Amino acid sequence: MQLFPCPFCGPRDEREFHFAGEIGKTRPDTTGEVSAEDWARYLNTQRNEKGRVREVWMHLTCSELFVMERDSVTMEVLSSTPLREDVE
Amino acid sequence: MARRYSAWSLFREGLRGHKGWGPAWRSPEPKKRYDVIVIGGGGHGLATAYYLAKNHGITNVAVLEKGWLGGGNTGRNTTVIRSNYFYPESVALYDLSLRLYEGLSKDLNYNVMFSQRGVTNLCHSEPEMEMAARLVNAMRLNGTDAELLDADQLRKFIPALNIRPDARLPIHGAVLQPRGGTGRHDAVAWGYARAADAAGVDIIQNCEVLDFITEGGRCVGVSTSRGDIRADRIGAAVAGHSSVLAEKAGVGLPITSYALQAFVSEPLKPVLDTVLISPVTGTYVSQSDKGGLVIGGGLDRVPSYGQRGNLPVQETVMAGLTEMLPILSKVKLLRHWAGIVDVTPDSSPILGPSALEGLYFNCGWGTGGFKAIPAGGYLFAHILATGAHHDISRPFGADRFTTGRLIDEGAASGIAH
Amino acid sequence: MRDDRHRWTPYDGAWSPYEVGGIAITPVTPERQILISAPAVLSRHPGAIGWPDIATGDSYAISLRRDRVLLVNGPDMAEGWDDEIGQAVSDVTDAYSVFDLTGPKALELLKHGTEIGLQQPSRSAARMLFGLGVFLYRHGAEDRFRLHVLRAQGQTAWQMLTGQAGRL
Amino acid sequence: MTSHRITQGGLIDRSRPLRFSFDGKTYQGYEGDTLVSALLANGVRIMGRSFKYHRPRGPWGAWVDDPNAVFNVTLGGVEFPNCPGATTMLRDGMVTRSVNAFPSASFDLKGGLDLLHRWLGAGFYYKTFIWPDWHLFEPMIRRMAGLGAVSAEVIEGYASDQMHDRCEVLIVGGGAAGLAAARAAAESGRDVVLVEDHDQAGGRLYQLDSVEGQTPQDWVADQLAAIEAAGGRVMTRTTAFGVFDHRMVGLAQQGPFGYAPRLWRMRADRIVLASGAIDRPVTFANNDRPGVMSLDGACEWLARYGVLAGRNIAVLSNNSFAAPAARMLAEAGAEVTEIDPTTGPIRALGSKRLKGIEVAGKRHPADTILVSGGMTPLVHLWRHAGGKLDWDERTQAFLPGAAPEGMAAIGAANGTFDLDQALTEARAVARDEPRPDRAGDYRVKPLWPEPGSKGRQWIDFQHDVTLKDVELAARENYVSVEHLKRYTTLGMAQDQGKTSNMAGLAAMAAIQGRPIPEVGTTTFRPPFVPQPIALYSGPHAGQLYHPLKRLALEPLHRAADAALGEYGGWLRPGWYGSGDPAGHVRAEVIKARETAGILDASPLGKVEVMGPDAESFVNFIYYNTIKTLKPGHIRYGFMLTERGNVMDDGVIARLGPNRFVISCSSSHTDHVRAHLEAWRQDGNDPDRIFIHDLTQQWSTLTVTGPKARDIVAALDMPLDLSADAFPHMTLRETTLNGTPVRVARVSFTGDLSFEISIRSSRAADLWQALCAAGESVGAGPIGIEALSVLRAEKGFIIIGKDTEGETMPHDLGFGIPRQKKQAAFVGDRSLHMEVANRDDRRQLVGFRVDPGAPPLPTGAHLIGDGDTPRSEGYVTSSYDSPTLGHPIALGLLERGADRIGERVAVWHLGQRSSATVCAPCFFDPEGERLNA
Repeated sequence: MQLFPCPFCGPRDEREFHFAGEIGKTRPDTTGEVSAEDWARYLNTQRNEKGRVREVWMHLTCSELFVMERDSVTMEVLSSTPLREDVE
Repeated sequence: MARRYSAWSLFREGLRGHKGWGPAWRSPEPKKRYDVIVIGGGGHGLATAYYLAKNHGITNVAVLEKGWLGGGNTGRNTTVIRSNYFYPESVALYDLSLRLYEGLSKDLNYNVMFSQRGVTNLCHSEPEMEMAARLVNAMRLNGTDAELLDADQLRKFIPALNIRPDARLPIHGAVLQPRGGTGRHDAVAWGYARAADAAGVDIIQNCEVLDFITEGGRCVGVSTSRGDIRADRIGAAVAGHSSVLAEKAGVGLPITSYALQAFVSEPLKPVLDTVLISPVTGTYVSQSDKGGLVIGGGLDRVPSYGQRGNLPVQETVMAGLTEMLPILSKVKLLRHWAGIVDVTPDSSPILGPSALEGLYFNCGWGTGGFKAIPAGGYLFAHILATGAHHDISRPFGADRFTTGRLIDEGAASGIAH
Repeated sequence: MRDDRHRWTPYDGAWSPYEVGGIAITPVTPERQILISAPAVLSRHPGAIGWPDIATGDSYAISLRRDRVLLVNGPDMAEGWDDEIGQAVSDVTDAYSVFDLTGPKALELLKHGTEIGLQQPSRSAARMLFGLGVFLYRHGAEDRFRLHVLRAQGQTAWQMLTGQAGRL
Repeated sequence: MTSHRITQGGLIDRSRPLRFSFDGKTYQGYEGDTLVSALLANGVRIMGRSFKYHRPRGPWGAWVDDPNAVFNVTLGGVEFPNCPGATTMLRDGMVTRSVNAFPSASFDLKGGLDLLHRWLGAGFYYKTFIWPDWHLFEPMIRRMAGLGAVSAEVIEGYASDQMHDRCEVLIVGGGAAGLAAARAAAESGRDVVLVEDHDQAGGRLYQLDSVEGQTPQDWVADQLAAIEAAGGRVMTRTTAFGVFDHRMVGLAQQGPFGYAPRLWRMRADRIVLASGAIDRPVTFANNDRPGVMSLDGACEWLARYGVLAGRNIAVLSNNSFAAPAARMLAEAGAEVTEIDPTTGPIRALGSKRLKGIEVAGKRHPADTILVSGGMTPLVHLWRHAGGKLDWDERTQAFLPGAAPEGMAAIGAANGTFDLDQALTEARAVARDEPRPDRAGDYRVKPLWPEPGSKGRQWIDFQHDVTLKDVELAARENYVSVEHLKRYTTLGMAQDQGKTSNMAGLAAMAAIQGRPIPEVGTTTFRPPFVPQPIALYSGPHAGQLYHPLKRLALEPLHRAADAALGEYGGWLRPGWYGSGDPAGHVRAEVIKARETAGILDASPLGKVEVMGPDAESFVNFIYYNTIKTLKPGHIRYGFMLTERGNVMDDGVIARLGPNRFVISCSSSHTDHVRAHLEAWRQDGNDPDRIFIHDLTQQWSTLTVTGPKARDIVAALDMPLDLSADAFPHMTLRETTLNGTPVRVARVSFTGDLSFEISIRSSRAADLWQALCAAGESVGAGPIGIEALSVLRAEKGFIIIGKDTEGETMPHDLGFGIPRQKKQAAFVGDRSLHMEVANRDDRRQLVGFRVDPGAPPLPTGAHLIGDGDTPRSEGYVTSSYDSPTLGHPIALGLLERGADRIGERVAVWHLGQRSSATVCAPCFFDPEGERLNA
């Protein structure tokens, strides 16, 4: 049972969290032309790194969306920062 | 040296202290060049090598395994074999596998103990029964076997089921695929390895692929912990580690790796004579020939490459099990473990060429790779031998993520992979 | 079509206080619970209660999120989007059932439901307990814990808490 | 009797005799005995049979290292399978039976199988049973396999409580090292928890005369008192069974026999492993005979239980622990001969009854052979946590090497086998001081299986794996240690290889001429000792397993004779009345069409979106254009996934310029809320959008039917209910007796409907008022089942029932936003992928059947008319419509929208029928009743 640090709430039981996806996916501007390949890349691409990963998680009890950096092999959590940039 | 397995050869060898058995497979030194390299000595990789030899006459083949044969998900899964799928593409794929399994022991001359004791998917409500009818009809229309059991039939079939009036999940019925069952997972890997080896395939253990060798934008070989090896075509069947390998080749795969746990109990006298699955609880269980209950459940919550168990998922799986079969709560678990499974957006596999010419992938089987080993090998061999898709494998190409033609069984029928 | 009315213990939402060695569980009915969400709402409610803070008095604010508090027994407020202050206001008095857990074994009871301790503070009172989303904090005393749980899960929370208390 | 109780000594309470039976015979033991010690005290040696050959088995070890003495135990009428006799405490009245033996362990009918052993070696089943078919042989093999039978009873209350806790230092093992470390850590101010799996801490200390000048009992008591005085906690009968991520240790705390252990999830800043070591067997001919036992086990039986393992004992040991052990046994009255096993081939003499031992051709009479092949540290938890192991030549053992973060090993678990050194090491580690090096007085000679030697030499006692099996595995190239384990089943018995793995891998090393560390170990997997499934499954069964949400009005529904059932995670009225559900549902449908039905729709989601960007946000979230929605108005729409598939449908109402209420499906509320939150914070300005889920603040009652307006009018709200003033798809905020209410004109039945929402604490008043008003016009409550029929008559879909994961909105007849909506919205681009443009998409249609034909089965497929039937779609909803007097059905059909009027073949479980495709609306297609 892992302890994940919510940037707002502090460390909590992993059961309070939901994996939202890898960091770094930018939604194409769909009001313009988006090629099928670009859209597919946005929908599907995964880096799925073995080792250090940066991911977006949601803390379900406070709904905070945040970026967690961790090691996907050792499960060590390296950092956790809010997704929004204007807060600490 | 006794090569062929039979009751007679066993009897004869028994009389002379089993001195006459030769190695099940050789341990050759890698050659510099092969027609085909298969990366990954799990079930899919070994089956691919076997069918390259058997179906296509290509025997100058190397299987490169970084550890020991069958040491990944092949040796870690819950051994369920079934083709109870909704979409025709899936049934075609998994029923090919099931049919190959039905003849596999004789084909390989190795008893893989495919035990067709049926796969039973429980329904706990009327809407689930309606979905079950939709599934049974789909399976039968798509050419595989399926029966819709009502609650009474089910109770007779599985006396240990929880039919108490206060059961949280009442039993309404089930989908039974009688031809489904379990196999001996290690034997599948070993049987394919032995047969492939006999056909001339080099199975090279403790040989890790470190990088790909490319020339003119084409993959022409691999550099390994045991030197460079070249080949015309290279196929990767490395399950949960596909992304890592793909990254070395500079290609992307829509895969997320998760730990999937499995459990085995102490050996018991026969108590359950089918593979029991509850899609609602996510728990499935069967009893091995040795008597141990083999139990599995859903993916871990956290993507990972850590081959370790996790208490919250263990609670979910076991709570589901005791809800289905409360008499088992007093039975003890001997061990639990995890494999790393490769999950695609639609939970269906990826078969076919990659963005790097000469390099092909067989991956994305997620939680259901074991049952697909014969078909995965059969089709991947076809692709590696001909450079083109087999009709059955074509819908599973990676191009489906661009066209959007996903094969999402979970969304269709609620049946988890 | 199954009639499962008898499979589920009837309930009427009026739980009688429950007491067993070292712990009392009592339903509480705050007069008003107001949810306020706004940027920097915490700076406008600087004493908002997190874990393991002790709320005192009848009226107080609980910190739930970076941008959300729950006002317990605060003033009546107009619901909706307050353009002037820039905040979203909703009356949730009827959305949450509230229980007090009191006594020397109350903390131990909570530890059955989640990984929690007085040495592990949190800026938010929101957490999972026995798999249910709750707001959990102390109220009025070192060993009095108050929890808010969604109304529709009040009966489940009650059964879990009293059942667990009975096993302590 | 060879083994017997001596008159004094041990930790048992001789004043409290306990009666029990084994295989039908009655015996007596004492409080403090284990099953094995009590049987040994009664001279019983044969306690079970081996798995494959049914060879007689006596106990090997006195602790977790015994693979042989396994019993089905009945107490209080409840039978527990496969209880490990060495660690199961004796209780008065226990009825125990050997497993895998009939009629008894001492005389087993299947004992003759041993004669066939030459054909039943490792992996024999892979080589045969291929012809004619495995299924012919399998049932017999399955019946032969397995140990105990599991009884059919469900044990009430057999469920494990769960406790979460944390500590600064968790010490695993309460032997000398563990106690010393716990005391030192506690006294230096640490929050310490010590777990010990025996009843009484002390490990092997009771084998000694004195510890640091005290008797073992006094020393142990002193340490325990000091630990507790310093604030430390001691948990006995508690096994640390696994180390999980982030230093979470799973602890199983035993209660009385028959109760499930409690699960502790103990988070420790630091884990100190003091789990001790076990004796290794020596591999020699017939080393599996009952009476060949662990030397250390025998010393434990003597020290803890006052049981002397034999009268004429041969001690076979390669290490320096043998001498004090032999002395101890001799002092207790046994005749002891020490034998050096390294001098030549060894063979046990006798079969069921041991007669002696032959070493290098020399015979020594003995009734008992006590064996010690060197100590094996118990490093399981170390490996769970990812710690490394190093081979140590001096101790001939794998010892903890590079440590996992926050973990240390001490004492015998660390290869520090000498007491004084273990104590020094334990205290140093506990105080974070440098630890002394391991060197000590312990001496051991290498002693490993010798390939090619004669006789049947057991490696795994329970699973009948012999040295020849290892040799066969090597011959067949199953040489990886994992292949060896899997091919021979070595190490897969109840003890999970604690007794067999070292010998097995050493044998493989010897066969291949490789050093032992090169062969390596197999993976150590949790649990450390077998644990009941109940330990993992947690306490929440029955109603508390996946608990349902409960309606505020449940008491009133019950009072109205509601049949309650699970619908989308809520316990809701399916219909009202007892008996004949179909009749009640039919009557409710007719009532709703003729007068009105009153439905508790409270679970419908009520998620408010507020803030300056609320409008653009919901416009982005919805497939449909929402920004043109005016306050007081309502729109039906879809939320899509980013892949363009329909995720949820429902209505959205605008309460003000910056305020919307999303009414999502009851079962999707949590999912929709998370979906909204994710988009709010990723790609939008979260300071300008706020989402409040107010579903449970409000209860919602729907009045639907031609008399709905009359019923609502009777509430006497200050509200003009006329169709002109209050048209379909609008919303009004008003009051009922001073309480604010929202009234929405939306319909899920196709009839005039009012949805009235009121705070949940006042819902009972509203319900009663509506029911009273309804009664006067013949209206009354209706349940979900009637609603399902009503909405299907109108052709309204239920997401997940009438849609599938691939369904896109244009499959449901809602294609306009896909073509026209300019603003970006979730899923937009996916609606123009190749798959979305296919002309064979499955589209929503209705089906009619011929007059007099029965309703189509839900789940039936629609098939083409080719030679081989191919599925072109399926029936998703089907009812015999009480309103229309004939069956109706909805379904998804390839190119359905273009096939209206076409006859299609229907296929269900092999039966064919036919139906006519029609538009998916059977009731009031013009919408007159809706807009009334």
